[in-house]
Amino acid sequence: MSVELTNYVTLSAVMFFIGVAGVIVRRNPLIVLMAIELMFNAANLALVAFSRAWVNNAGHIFVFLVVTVAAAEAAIGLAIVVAVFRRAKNVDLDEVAGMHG
Amino acid sequence: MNALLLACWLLPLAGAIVIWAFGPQLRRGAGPLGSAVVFASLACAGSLFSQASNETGVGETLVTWIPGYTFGLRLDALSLLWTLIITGVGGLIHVYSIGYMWSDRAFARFFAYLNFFVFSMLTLVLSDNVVGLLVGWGLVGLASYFLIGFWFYKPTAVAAARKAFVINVVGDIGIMFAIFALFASTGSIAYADIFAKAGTLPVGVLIAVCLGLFVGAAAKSAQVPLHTWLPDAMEGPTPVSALIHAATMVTAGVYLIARFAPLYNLSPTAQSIVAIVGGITMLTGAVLGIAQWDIKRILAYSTMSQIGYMIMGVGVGAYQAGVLHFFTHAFFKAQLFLGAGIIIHALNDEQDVRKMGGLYRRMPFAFWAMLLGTLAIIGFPFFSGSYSKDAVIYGTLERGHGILYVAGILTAGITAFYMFRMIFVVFFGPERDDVPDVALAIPEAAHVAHAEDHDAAHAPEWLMRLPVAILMVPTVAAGWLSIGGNTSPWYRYFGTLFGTSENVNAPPLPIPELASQFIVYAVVTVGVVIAYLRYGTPAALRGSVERLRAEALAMPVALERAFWFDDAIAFAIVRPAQALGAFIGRVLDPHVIDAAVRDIAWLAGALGLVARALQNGLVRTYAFTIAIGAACFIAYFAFVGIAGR
Amino acid sequence: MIPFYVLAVLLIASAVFTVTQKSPVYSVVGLLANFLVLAALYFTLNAEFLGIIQIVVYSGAILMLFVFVIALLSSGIGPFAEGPNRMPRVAIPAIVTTAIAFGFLAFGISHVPLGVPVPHATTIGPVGNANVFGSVGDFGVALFTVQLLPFEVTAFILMVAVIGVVLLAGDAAPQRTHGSHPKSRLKSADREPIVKAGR
Amino acid sequence: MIWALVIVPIVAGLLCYALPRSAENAAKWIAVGVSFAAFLVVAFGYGLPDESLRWLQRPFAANFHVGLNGPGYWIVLLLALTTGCALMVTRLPRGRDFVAQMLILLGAMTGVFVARDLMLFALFWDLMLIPVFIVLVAWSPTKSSATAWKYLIYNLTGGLALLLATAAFGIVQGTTDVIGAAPGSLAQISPLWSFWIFAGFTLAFLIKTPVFPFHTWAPDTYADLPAPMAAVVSAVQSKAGLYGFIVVGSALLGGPMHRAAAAMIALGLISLVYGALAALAQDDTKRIVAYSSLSHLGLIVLAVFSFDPIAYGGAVVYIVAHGLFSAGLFMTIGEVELREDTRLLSRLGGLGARNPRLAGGLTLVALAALGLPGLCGFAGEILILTGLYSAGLVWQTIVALVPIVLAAAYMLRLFQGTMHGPELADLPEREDLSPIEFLALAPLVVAIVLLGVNPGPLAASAASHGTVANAVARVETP
Repeated sequence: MSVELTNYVTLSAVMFFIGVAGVIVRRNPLIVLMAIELMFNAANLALVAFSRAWVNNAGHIFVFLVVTVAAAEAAIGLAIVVAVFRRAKNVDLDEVAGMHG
Repeated sequence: MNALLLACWLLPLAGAIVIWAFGPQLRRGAGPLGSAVVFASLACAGSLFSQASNETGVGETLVTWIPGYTFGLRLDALSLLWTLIITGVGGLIHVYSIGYMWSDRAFARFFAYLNFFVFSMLTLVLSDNVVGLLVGWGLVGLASYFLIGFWFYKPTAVAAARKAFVINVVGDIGIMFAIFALFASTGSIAYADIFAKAGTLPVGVLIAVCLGLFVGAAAKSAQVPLHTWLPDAMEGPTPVSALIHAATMVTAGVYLIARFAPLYNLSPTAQSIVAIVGGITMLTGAVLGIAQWDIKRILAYSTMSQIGYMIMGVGVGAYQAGVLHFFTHAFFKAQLFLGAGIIIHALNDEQDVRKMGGLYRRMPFAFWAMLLGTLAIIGFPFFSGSYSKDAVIYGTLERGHGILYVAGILTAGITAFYMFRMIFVVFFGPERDDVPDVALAIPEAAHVAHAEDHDAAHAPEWLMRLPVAILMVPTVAAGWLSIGGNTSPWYRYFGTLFGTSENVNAPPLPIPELASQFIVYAVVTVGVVIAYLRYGTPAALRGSVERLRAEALAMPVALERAFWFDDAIAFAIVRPAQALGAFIGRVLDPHVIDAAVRDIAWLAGALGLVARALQNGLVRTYAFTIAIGAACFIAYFAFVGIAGR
Repeated sequence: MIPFYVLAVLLIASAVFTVTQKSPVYSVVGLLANFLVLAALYFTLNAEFLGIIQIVVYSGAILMLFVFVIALLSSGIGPFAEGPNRMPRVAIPAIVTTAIAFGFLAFGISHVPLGVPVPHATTIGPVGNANVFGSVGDFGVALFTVQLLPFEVTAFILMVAVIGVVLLAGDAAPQRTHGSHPKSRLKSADREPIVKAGR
Repeated sequence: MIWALVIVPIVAGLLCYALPRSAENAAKWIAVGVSFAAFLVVAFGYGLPDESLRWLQRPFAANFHVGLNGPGYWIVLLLALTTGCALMVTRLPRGRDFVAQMLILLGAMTGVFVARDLMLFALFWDLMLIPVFIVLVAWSPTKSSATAWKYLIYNLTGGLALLLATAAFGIVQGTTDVIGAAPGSLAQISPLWSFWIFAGFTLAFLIKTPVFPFHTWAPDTYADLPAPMAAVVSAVQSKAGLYGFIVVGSALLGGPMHRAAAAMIALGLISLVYGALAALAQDDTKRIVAYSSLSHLGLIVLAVFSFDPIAYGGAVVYIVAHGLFSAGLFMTIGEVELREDTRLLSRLGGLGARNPRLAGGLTLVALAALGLPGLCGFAGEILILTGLYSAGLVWQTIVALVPIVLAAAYMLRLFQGTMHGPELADLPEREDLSPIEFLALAPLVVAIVLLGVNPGPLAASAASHGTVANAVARVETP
């Protein structure tokens, strides 16, 4: 019995939803950002697994792009956290509700 | 243009408009003016007598609505007869009204209405088509409405007027239905076209048309069960009762059926229904006449009963007999009402016969007028009523309606009884006008006085007596026209206008006409004798107060409630309609249909609230929303992916 | 087969550890572990270049950025109270939703044949060989020939990110140096570290 | 000249605002003059040549095209007459502003009935909502704008459907300049498109008429509108939907119109009976009239969907007739309300003794409304029902006869309840109609009688117009 693509994809899904739960539940913006990184990486895992299964390196290129975007996202996200903290002296996400409708 | 015909038709309308517009200026001049135009109209009709007294008569086309919907006038033998009665008797009643309404505040308005009524009635009978007839039909209903509700400050009068109008509209829609069926089958509304194509109509259409027309006739002519407005209509002034609710308008149903004789002749089924309803009405009216205390209501029920005779007569196909009864009835019933009006007027609007009594000495003229009318209505030999009534009764037998024949004879007996009961109670015995109401078991508020409208001035007495005196002549003699059977002037006047009914060749008759007449006389005599024994003997007259009180208290409920017709109509139709209307107007519309729309608006608002709750600015909420959306996508593709294979 | 399951358990455990820790520092440690395990998984999938990238970019650069920010925010300027986490109100629906979504996804995954079994790392070629699937050479050729446009777009994205960060983080400097606004000065009692170790 | 009929009242209405606020009477008489001038122009202007200006070329051709003929002619005539009469009896606070809104309404509604281009029709359709909305807000007796919003939302929903359907029609057909176009000059529309286009038009027309179950805005609106405007709105604005059915539905979309006939006849019958029953139980006199309108207009819906030439003639007669008597009813009820400060039947009674002229006016218009033979209501009713029966709709005809009895009952209740019975002591004693108010009613009364005696020319002109022949022809070759 060998490892099948299904196993990789399922693993990816589990990790992705752990990230989702983290984003929704946590109030610390740093941890929320980390959960987002988890989701990125879950997606990457699935891409790599598909790429390997069908022997096509387009998936690798895609992962490369995702990594880049993730880096950019982390940089901007953290910059926002810092900026919000400067303004509000607080970075509890439940207290930051400036976008409410 | 036939100027005489137009003048005959339009003069009363002109009178009505002038009197209505210039009433305040005319003051009492409205009475003579109104009477004059009606007599002028009579003169016009009379001068056309020789031209018009045949089947084709004289005609005039007036306006065209659409092809086939052309309106015009036609004066032929049948409409001429009605025209003469309307303008002749109507004119006399106009004169009488001058005296009767002399002291009323709205004297001029009354004559405007009366003239308008005459115009409407002429429209009805002069029209050469069904829609014109319906126009007249509706307008006389309106005139009747105005005149019943003439004293519009009396709630009872207002209610009676409304009832009369609404029931008459029921009749109108019956005629309307007949018009639609006729127009759809013949492409025209003119009598001439319709009768020309009568033979080609399918049986179903024929019956539908005849019954539709009869619904109209029944409503207008107070046939069971649409009769309940007629007794209430006595809320109007007495001349109105005489003119509209006795002599002319209520007999329009007879005119309608006689006019459509060519159709009815082709449909024995419809004829039988008409005759049976007429018979039931005849008997019902007579029985209810026994139980009335209001002198005008006694006469109203007798009218209903007599119209039952007429309808029965034209229903079985004895058109000449039925129309003859209309002819004689117009005189003697007008006579009776006008006589009653004299009494009512003299007693300051007292109408309850229990409060009268002994008036023979005070008012001999009224007594003789009433007595002649009564003898005529009960069919006393050689009085006008006897000829027409015998002809109707024998006509039923001739055409094979044995049960109706017996009912007719029975009704004649009952009529004799209650009419003489009235005569004895009103004119003989002690005067009871100062006996307290309680002693006679008269309920309170049974009569509403309207003395406020009378000022001290009284009209000269001859104004009211003259028309009655003139009416006495035809009351006695009108029936003589039919002496001689099929060769009499009456029968020759109509010629073959009514065509021939299929029932004419009925089986041989069990008894000859003369024998039948004697049977009727015998039954009538029995009725008179019973009335005498109950009300007219010296002993009965002496104890009349106690006797009337006991009778009033012992009156059977069925008679007192007039066989519950009013209650049944209220229970079955009026109240459900009102309840449904209230339900729709106050519950269904505002709280269901409107609410459904409001719920849509509320739903939009609620959705907005939900959406707004999501827009709370918390990252977590947005993330959650995205997660839910993603979950939905995932679910969709998970299932589609499976279903797609 | 066995290495896959070991790595999978480690991956999930480190991910759960990351999102459940109260202190961001612990979370960073959990995330580091997660990334390393993921890199190992990439190696098993013949994606050696990506495994390296994973370690260098994520573990080396991005996690460092997180640590710097944690240090910056907890350097005593203001409170960064964690506070009660309102777990019962949010966690249950969130976890239910994610569980349902995961259920659907797993349902879909299990019902769709995803094709071939994934061969073991050694079946195609040895690690490090150029022009073999997943190798640096293979990757580089693809990146600079067929996929050149996405590569350039990546550069553009990074540039935008740099500009954005500068704009976002650079504006408050004068306010801090002057300190003219009385409210902007905080009492020392308010000064708490953002990271409360040991909680 | 036809454009002047549209523009002059609107401009005059706007200019009224330039008058000083206190110049109520001046504004009123200017407006009366404008209305009757418009009436005279229309009366002598039958068949004036059409006037057209290019408007749009893409995505479809649309023109500022107006004409004065066909059924629209009679409605415009009615509109000018009722507006003039209603303005004469106007006595309201802030009279200048009200008169201005009435004039704008006159212009906008004229536009609806003279438009020969569907796009223009839709434009005026929405324009005529605005004055009513403003009046409902500003002269609301309850100081609440709920009714105004209800009116606007209902009618704008219809207006939107109308606009979409018009646009779709234009795209499919290439032009919207089609009202009154000769039969056969238009391309066939595919059934799917024609269904949706017809559905859009129908929604708009049903709401505007109104027909059950889209009618609930109408009683509220009529009850809250000041009597003069209620008279005009009920007399003419409610006819826009029926007019639309005749000139747009029958003439242009015969196929779907014919397929929808059974459902529409059912709705018409329900409206007919429903309105009559609801009118039986109302206490508010204006609401009685509003529900009676629902009933009467249901009858016209029946006529339109029977596709019978006689019924079409009857429909046009009844459209005008209903305009005359409903305007008369609202005006007389308004007079009663002005005098007695109430319009509830339970608080009214016995006014006839002191107000014979008012009683006479109310009686006559009520009689016309209940279909008294010889007056205009009867003429329309009997032509419609004759056509209905001739078209083979026998049972529908029988059902449609019943509300005639109900109409007698509720109309008698209306005018007996106000005019008859004992005089009530707690009602203020005001004077009878002034000569001017009497004069304002007189043209309506004369028209009611004339139309009742001889509707022939009107019915004939309606029948001779292209739309009717068109509609009937289309049915024969579906």
